[in-house]
Amino acid sequence: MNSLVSLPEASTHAGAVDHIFYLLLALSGTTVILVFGLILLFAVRYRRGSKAKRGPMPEILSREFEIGWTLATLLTFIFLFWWASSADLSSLAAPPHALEIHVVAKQWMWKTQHTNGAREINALHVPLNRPVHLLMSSQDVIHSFFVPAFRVKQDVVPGRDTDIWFQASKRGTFPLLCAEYCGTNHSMMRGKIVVMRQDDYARWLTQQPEGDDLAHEGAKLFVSQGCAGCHAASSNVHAPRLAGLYGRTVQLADGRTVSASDAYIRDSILQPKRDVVAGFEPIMPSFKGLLDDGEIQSLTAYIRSLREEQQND
Amino acid sequence: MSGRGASNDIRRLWVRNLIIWAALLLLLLLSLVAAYIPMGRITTASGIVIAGAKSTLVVLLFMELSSAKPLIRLAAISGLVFLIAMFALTFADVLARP
Amino acid sequence: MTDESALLREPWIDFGRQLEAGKFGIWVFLASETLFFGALLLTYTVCRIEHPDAFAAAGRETNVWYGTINTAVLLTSSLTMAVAAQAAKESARLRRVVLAGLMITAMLGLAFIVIKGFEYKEDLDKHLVPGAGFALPQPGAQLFYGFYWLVTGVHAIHLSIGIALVSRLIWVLYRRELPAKDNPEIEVTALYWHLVDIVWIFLYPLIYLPGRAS
Amino acid sequence: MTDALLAGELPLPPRPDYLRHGSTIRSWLATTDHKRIAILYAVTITVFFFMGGAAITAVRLELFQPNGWLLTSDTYNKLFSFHGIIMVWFFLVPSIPNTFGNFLLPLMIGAPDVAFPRLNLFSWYLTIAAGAFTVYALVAGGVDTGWTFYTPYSSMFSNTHVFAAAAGVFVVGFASISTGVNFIATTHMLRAPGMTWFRLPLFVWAIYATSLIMVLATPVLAISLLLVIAERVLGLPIFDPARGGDPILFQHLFWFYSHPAVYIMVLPAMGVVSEIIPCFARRRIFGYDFMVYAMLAIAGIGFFVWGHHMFVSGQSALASLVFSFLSFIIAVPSAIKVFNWTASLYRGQISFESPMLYALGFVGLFTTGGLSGLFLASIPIDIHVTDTYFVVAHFHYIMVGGSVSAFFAGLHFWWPKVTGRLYPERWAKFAAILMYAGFNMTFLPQFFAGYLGMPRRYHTYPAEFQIYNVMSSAGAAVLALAYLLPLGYLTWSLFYGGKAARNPWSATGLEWTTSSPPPPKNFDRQPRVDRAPYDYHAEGVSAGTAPPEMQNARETR
Repeated sequence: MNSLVSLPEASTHAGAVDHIFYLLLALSGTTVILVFGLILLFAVRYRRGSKAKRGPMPEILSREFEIGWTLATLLTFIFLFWWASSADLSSLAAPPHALEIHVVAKQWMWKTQHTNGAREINALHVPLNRPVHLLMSSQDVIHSFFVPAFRVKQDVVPGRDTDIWFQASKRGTFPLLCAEYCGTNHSMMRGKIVVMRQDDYARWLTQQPEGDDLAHEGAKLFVSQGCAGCHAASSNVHAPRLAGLYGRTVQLADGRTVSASDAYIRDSILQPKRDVVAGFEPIMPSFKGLLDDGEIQSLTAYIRSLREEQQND
Repeated sequence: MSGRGASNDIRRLWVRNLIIWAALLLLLLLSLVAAYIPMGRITTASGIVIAGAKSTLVVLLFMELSSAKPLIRLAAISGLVFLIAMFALTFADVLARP
Repeated sequence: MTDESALLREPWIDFGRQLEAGKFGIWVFLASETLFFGALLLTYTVCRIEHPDAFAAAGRETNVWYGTINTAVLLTSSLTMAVAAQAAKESARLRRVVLAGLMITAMLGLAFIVIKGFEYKEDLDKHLVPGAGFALPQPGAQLFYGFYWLVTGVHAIHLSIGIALVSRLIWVLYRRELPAKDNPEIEVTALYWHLVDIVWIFLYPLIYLPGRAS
Repeated sequence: MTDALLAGELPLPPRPDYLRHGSTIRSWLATTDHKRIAILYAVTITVFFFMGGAAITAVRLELFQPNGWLLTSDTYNKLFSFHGIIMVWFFLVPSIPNTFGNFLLPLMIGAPDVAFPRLNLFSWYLTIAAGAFTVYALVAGGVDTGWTFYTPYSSMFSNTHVFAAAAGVFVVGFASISTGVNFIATTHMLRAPGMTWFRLPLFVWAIYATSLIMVLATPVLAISLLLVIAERVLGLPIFDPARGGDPILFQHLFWFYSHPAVYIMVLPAMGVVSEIIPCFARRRIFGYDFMVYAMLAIAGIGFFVWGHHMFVSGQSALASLVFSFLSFIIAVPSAIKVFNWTASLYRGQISFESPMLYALGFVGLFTTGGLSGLFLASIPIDIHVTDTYFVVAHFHYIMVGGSVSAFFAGLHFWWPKVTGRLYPERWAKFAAILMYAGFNMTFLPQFFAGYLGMPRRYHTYPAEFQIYNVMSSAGAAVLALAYLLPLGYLTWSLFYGGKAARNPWSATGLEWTTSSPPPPKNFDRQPRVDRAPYDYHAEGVSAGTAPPEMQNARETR
């Protein structure tokens, strides 16, 4: 796996991070040499009783020096901030056509699910050179999705969705670790990321046991959980239609507007009274406790798929 | 003589503080009434602003900060400054979450 | 002079300095208390931002009359406390005013706690304790009541400490163990009492007034 | 004796010093003498230090092997949690402020005691009560949340004694606040005539800045733990995601205290080192006023950087940017201090007694630790190395390399003043060098392991990290020996050490103008101050070896 002294740069992001890292390393190294060198030099040269010149102090040696190195460090640090942050900002949002994979963390395993429904435990197969967008949620405590070779890490927080994206640039198997302390078997919450060529990945996907894809699973839940009773086009109940909803701006009863994102849909399922759509009564019951995170993800995927049908029409 | 002086002192003391007290009760009533007037966010804000006004009265006059030494004022303000920082920086997260 | 020597404590040699240090010390402590309660208010604010409607619905369930009366009670206790503290500084002749002011203050503090007790009783009857069997459907409402119980509880503890401090002062002054004139303990206790009052002044609109207008 | 004669004083009739002023147990447990309270604290934190040390010894032993050969996961988790809780709140936070701060603050400003002596004693009793809670948590079966008590794990999932541990930390917080109030009032109100703000020794400034943080940050910690306790005991839902609570809010509250707490631990260390370096270099401190402003800046800005602990928590990008910027800014005053200590050596007459060795060790380790902090301030790097051993190494460099080294520096520097005894210098030098070596052996490998991706708080770990862990554990053994040595020779010196003179190091502070150990009220005559500290040589020239000008104008010059 890893060698003892270097870590593979297996994502497009890793190179950028390492650049900053090496610059910081060089800068810190220089400072360490400077400070330690001066201390050693002074310690030897000005040891008590040595013959080195003492005498009057040079005038320059005080305020000018202080202001000089204060400004120098300040400017250096502001530059570092600017450089590191711009690298961070440029990689903040996932590219629009990234491959979406769902991740559910629980004590003490990683469950992943691909768009076609293929599921894995403590493992994740991803294609090479294609952006992968992970939508993550936790069923219990805070975990953290950490792939050192990709230089990515993101906490997975119960009660909300977090996401992360990367583009693998090297084939191979890389460790996946939980980095946020999560209880007894925290250190066993490990897995592997397998990066495959794109055609291999496609082949691998088809070989997986036939699971329903998320949207189909969601469609089943939509009926079995009774959502269709109100939200289906044929229903008599006055409830918002969901076709074409995803990504649209929604006008709410209290005058606010929200964008129909994953988070909004999740909230609407769990806390329907929070964002009531304008023109509708707050009659929907909460599904909190009735649906687990995986099922919510499936429902969300189904609602998202309704957008695409709309567009295809 | 001294008894008379004392009763004068007492009256002055009470009158001065009763005025502040009356203002406080008036503000209390005002915030109660304002809470029932639907003005959206302004209703919420009015409650907080009136609470701020009331506590300013208490701090400045009952706690005599208005006549206190600068050092005491500094101590009083320091808590407020760091409180504001705590709110502001937490809001930088909470209000800017996607 | 004798008053001052009775009140002088180690390590001070100058009474004026001791007085000033006590006052400064309690103000520094009050700054600390500001952040103590401030952190609770931050918790409340963040939760309210995340669940505005649930907080309105939950706020409507509180009993605004208990809240308002209690606010008035505490404001009045601040008045009597201020009078007592100012009288103590004014002149040694006003010792009786100091004593009376402190007694009314302690009584009003007790009255607050008794009223609060009735309110708690009502809240219990209305099943407003977070957990199983909670009265309101919105999850955010449980947050509101979580905050309500915690912050009123912490405030009541502060107030009880205040009442104990005032009662002790009354005892000491009544038995003339210490003079009232310029007694630093009176001023320090008064400042603490006012802070507890201020905390309640802010809690009042946050607990009792949300959701009244809709 | 010669010392007193040199200072031109008549030999006074012997009078009991503060140690011999009373010998009953009551005279210690009910004392309001700041010096005795300092001793009470010293004994207490020494016990806690070795308790926390014992816990981590078991952890390091376990990590020799990657597959958990010695302990169960639960035991492992409880041990590192106990180590963290004890070391942070019961050793590092009270270490320098409550021992040296208590002992020296009144002495250095020329006061007979702190402003509120009874409050001072009360604070010690609170610490003891809090320690009892926390140790009870261990004895009853332990707590496994880590010292960070993150929700919802601590509030809903952990089945261990979170209540007792959190209650202990809650209570010790109030001890911290009362100490802070006391020190702030003391510094403002009890300075000797002529002791203006800019004549204060830097140690006093450091304690003052630390006290500000204690007073203003600790209450927020109290609230965050109170909320956890309320959730566990009363079932309140503040951090419960299922009931709309926000677990991230806990992290905001917790780090609002716990980041400034790092400065509670390191500012006093900076103060100690700023006393020692001028003394052994026989030089005025370089840029005194900049040192003061730097400490105040660290204390102030320290409140605004907590979010750099939360870059991967899901906090908003805006908040991350703000916190990253401020974290870089706070590195500036730290850099100023390092440069100034270094510059203070220039043209000195440097001698290398053990306090100086420890102090120079502090500068080296603090510099290394501080620079590794730059990596954690920049968001992309932090995302990679946070929650790994890189962070573990970083904060141990600051808090153990820095603060503990400075604690030992101060311990040796003021030992003659506190106990009136001299310790064996050769042993002390050996321990100082051993500590520096052992420390680097322990924690330098952890930077590598962390960068390569070894997460912290791992009971078992991927086998490729074993080499680093073995190095680390071996270093820890050396470090443990270096910590045990002073316990031995300092105890020895209490009984067999030579008698210390009033000013064995020829230092300038007021504490050196009274006898060793000092009398109960510190000074026989009220000191008067007419000059700045560190007056080791005349203005405008470099170091001399002649006796310096003391800060006390009552000393005959």
